[in-house]
Amino acid sequence: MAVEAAPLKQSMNNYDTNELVSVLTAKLQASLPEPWLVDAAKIVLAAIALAGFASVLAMILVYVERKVAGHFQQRLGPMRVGPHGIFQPIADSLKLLAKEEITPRDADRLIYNLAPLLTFVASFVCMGFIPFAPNLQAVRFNVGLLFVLGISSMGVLGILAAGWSSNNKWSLLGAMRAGAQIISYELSAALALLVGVIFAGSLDFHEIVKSQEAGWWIWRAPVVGLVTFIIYTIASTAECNRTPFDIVEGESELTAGFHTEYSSMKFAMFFLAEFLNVFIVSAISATVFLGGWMPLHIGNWEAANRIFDMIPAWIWFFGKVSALVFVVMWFRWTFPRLRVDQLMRFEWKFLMPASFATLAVAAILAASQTYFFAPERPAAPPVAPAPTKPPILANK
Amino acid sequence: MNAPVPVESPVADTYQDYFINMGPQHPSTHGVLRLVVKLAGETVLGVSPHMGYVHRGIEKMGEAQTAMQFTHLTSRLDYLSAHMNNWAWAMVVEQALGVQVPERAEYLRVIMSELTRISSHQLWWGVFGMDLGAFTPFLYAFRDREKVNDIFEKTCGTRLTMNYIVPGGVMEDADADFEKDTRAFLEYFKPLIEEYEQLLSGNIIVQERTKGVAVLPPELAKSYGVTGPTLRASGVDYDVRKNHPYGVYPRLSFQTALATEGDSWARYKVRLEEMRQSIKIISQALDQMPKSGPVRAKLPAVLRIPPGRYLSRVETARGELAIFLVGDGKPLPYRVKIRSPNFSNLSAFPAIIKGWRVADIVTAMSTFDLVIPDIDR
Amino acid sequence: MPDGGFLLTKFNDLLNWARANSLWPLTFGTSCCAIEMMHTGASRHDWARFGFEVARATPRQADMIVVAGTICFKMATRLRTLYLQMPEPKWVLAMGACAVSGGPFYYESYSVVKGVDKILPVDVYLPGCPPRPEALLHALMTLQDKIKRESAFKRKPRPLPDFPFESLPLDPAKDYSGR
Amino acid sequence: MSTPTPDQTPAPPPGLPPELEALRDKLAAVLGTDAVWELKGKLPAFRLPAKAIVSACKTLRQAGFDYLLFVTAVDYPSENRFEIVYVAGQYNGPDQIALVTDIPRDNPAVESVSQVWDTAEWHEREIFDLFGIRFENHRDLRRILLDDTWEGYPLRKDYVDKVHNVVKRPY
Repeated sequence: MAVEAAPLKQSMNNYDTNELVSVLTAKLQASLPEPWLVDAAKIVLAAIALAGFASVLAMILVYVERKVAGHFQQRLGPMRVGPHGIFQPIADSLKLLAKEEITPRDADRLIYNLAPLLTFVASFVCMGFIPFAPNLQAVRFNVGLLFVLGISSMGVLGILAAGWSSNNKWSLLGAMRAGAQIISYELSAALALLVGVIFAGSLDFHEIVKSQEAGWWIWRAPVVGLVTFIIYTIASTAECNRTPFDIVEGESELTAGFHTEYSSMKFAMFFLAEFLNVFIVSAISATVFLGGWMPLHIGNWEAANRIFDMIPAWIWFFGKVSALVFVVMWFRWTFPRLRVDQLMRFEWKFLMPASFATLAVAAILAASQTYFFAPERPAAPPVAPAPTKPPILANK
Repeated sequence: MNAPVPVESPVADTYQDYFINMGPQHPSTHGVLRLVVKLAGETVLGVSPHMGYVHRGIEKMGEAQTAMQFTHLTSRLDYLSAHMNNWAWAMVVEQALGVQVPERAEYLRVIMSELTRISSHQLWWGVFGMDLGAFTPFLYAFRDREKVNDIFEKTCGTRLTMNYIVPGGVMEDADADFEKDTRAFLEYFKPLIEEYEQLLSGNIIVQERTKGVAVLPPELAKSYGVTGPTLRASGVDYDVRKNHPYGVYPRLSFQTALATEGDSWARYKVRLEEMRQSIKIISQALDQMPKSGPVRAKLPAVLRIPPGRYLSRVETARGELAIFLVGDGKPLPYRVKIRSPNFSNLSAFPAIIKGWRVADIVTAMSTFDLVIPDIDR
Repeated sequence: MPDGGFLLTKFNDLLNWARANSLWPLTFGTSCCAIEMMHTGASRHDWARFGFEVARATPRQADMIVVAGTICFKMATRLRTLYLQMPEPKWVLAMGACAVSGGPFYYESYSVVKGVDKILPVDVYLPGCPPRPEALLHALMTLQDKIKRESAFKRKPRPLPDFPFESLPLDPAKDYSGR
Repeated sequence: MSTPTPDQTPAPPPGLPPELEALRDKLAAVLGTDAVWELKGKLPAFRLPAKAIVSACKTLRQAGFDYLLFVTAVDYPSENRFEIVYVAGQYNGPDQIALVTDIPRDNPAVESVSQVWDTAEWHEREIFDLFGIRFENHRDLRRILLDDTWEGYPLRKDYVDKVHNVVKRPY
């Protein structure tokens, strides 16, 4: 689990976070005697950094959601709380912190308190796997994608536990709906990601991004890339309960779905977990289909690639993710809600066959290497040799 | 594709059914109506509405207030069609006293009522979108509703509970630029209905959730005394403005919006069509209105209601409102009975929702467009 | 800074500032005033600017109840349970003449509670039938000032006025069906 | 029907306007002998004994009056009687007619017409709730508007409410 720098070509781009990590490890080695202490310190540091980043990110997403919703609906979002309402999320979370904790009398106390943790931890752990920049990645796992899929389906347990344990008919209905919906949409989401993996050739996020060096999968794989991207967007919106699939906490039907009985801090955890899910899902989609932090390279057209390299990698990453998050928010404020049985029918009768079909086509394409800028045909060794490029002079 | 689950299907008895309270405080009951729903899993086995949470005893108060004082209570009955309620009360008192209302007042009454009908359907359309889960239509509808409120505010002084139509005519003459504003609003709002169509009707999810849901057969509707757009969506051509013409409606030409399927989608379409018809009525009324003239008939200081029974029937945005007045010669009415459209419309609701799902209760009820204080009086 | 000096010294002020600026109303409208409340939530008089935007449907996550409309005896007991279900720092805004004193139904009506303060401890009274959206915004701002003035920690829950109509339990012996 | 005809003075008119004349003859033939025509005020009505109500309503329904506006009761404490008014209209015709019947005030009970029109079920429940008039073989006669634990029937003229502080108007 140690954060270490993979030997990357210098030419990838010149804003490399390599030095940052090596300087840090050097300083730690100097101060701490045993090597395992160094690793422990690094893990703790990484965890703190991620925790801070996650909560700040959730607050930003809450603020952006309310502002976007406001402007969609021809009204200004929060304005009075700071310049342009910037401190609104701070006020919200502080208030939620100071609220009275209520546990319903005959709720199943243990599970009732455990449930929000479950959902929050599930989405928080996935944060660790997302490659923000060439080596700014908390955990580099060679089966990263599979692990993330496993963890994110853990979130359902939290919702089911919350709904069932809070002894309220509305939340029970919401929880049962959540269980059915997320498990079935998990299926087509996984199939869609599988297509990305077939082209990239590896489950590790880092490899997936590196394999898109010659171009992003979305347009490199002829038609299949785009279709899978669409399927994945639909399935992922359903997975994190966003309209048009938010039957889990449909405000107008079940008063507040599974978190009807949750008050202050516990409700805040559900609230933040939902927004983190949105971020994670769009991050995975960006990584697999839009080439995570990989600048837009068009095959071997050097001039363009060189210009795109100027922008640092993490800006690329956050640009793509915020675009996808905006699309998910866009869904929320335009679409009404589907009914439970229509939602299930849509998934089982339409989305799953579609994703199987794209998977088959993708397998054929990948096997026969017929996608744009595929590595040269004779070179069929497993590891495609990286196209040679003249070394870029250090920071010109 | 949208067929209700046959209630007696084996699914029903494998689940043990349980009761759920769409209680007095529920986001989609638009007020304080409690629906005790018997569920088998998600399928509805039966609904029994419980009312009276906002029963204010208006009929009892009617026996203690003179004819002029009671006007302000009628506009608080169905506050989304305030003008029409006032008109019903004014008409019953005029019928009792045999008073002739001046020409200009009649036209003002028609224009005000049709404007209220448009604003009521706007609010219904916004809240219908919100019940389906899309929040944006709610704000679009209220942006346009503000424009109608501005017109009302200039002439009647208030935005919602107008006491403008009083026995004998109309309280005050219309505002100086009333005509200009109304025409401007008509021009502004005519293309917007197309935008409403695109925003919600064109949406496949809306169609999927409303087509074929909670069908109200015409025979059942007639037997339950359903009136208004809900009835016209089931194919029965009954509109008080046509069947029992009152005011200057015979001089205005308009069609009643009709549909035949009788499901939520038909009710949705009928109301949008009614908005277009109201625009036509207003523009005609504005042209034919005499530019000046008295707006109120001379009335004696104390209105003694002659003994006997009187009945007035008006088409509000939700159906037919009839006020039954029994007088005994004294200034205070002896008995006032208000036949509210929502009361009968709601009575037909439990019969048509069997076999559908929880989400369909919300959709069907918002296409019934209920206003709860009108049910409880 | 628009909200009067952002650098709050004591933590008490900070907490009050946070509570004031993110009051989440419980959607509770019985009659005409509910329409005016919706108008306040809509685009022209937008209350999301003040941070009230998230209107929660469950009492558990709401901070304040805007009692908009007439409260009858049958509804009074339900309203009381709603109030009791809300987590502690909670406020009540009586909107409209009906909630303040029974309004037009003060005389001659047998089933209207003459004012919500007979059921709940009310913080801000807002007269008007129905009050204009600007008036509601003004009332909400006065509620915010009230929150900013009170001390965040020494805040005791307000006592409930005694209301004799705890909904009397239906005694099984009596046959209500009138058959 | 509801625009006031000019010659209609409140006192019982010597000659009926033509359309009321036609309505009266048509319905008198249909309803049979015990229906007495009565026109107090503007709403034409037929007075019937209590037990003939259900059969009269059935014949009315066949005669095309398929729309029952409402059922209501008027309390006359001085004459110790309740007057129950059924107003029926047509969905595709202009006519409207009221059927009126009297029942004693001490234990008021009358046959329910909810078999003829379903809408009568809720209207009769409301009358039972506010007046205390019982309707025989009604599907489920219980209070509709008031709380189940409410004593007394508010809409009666002699209703005195000590529990809920009813404030009388000072003037």
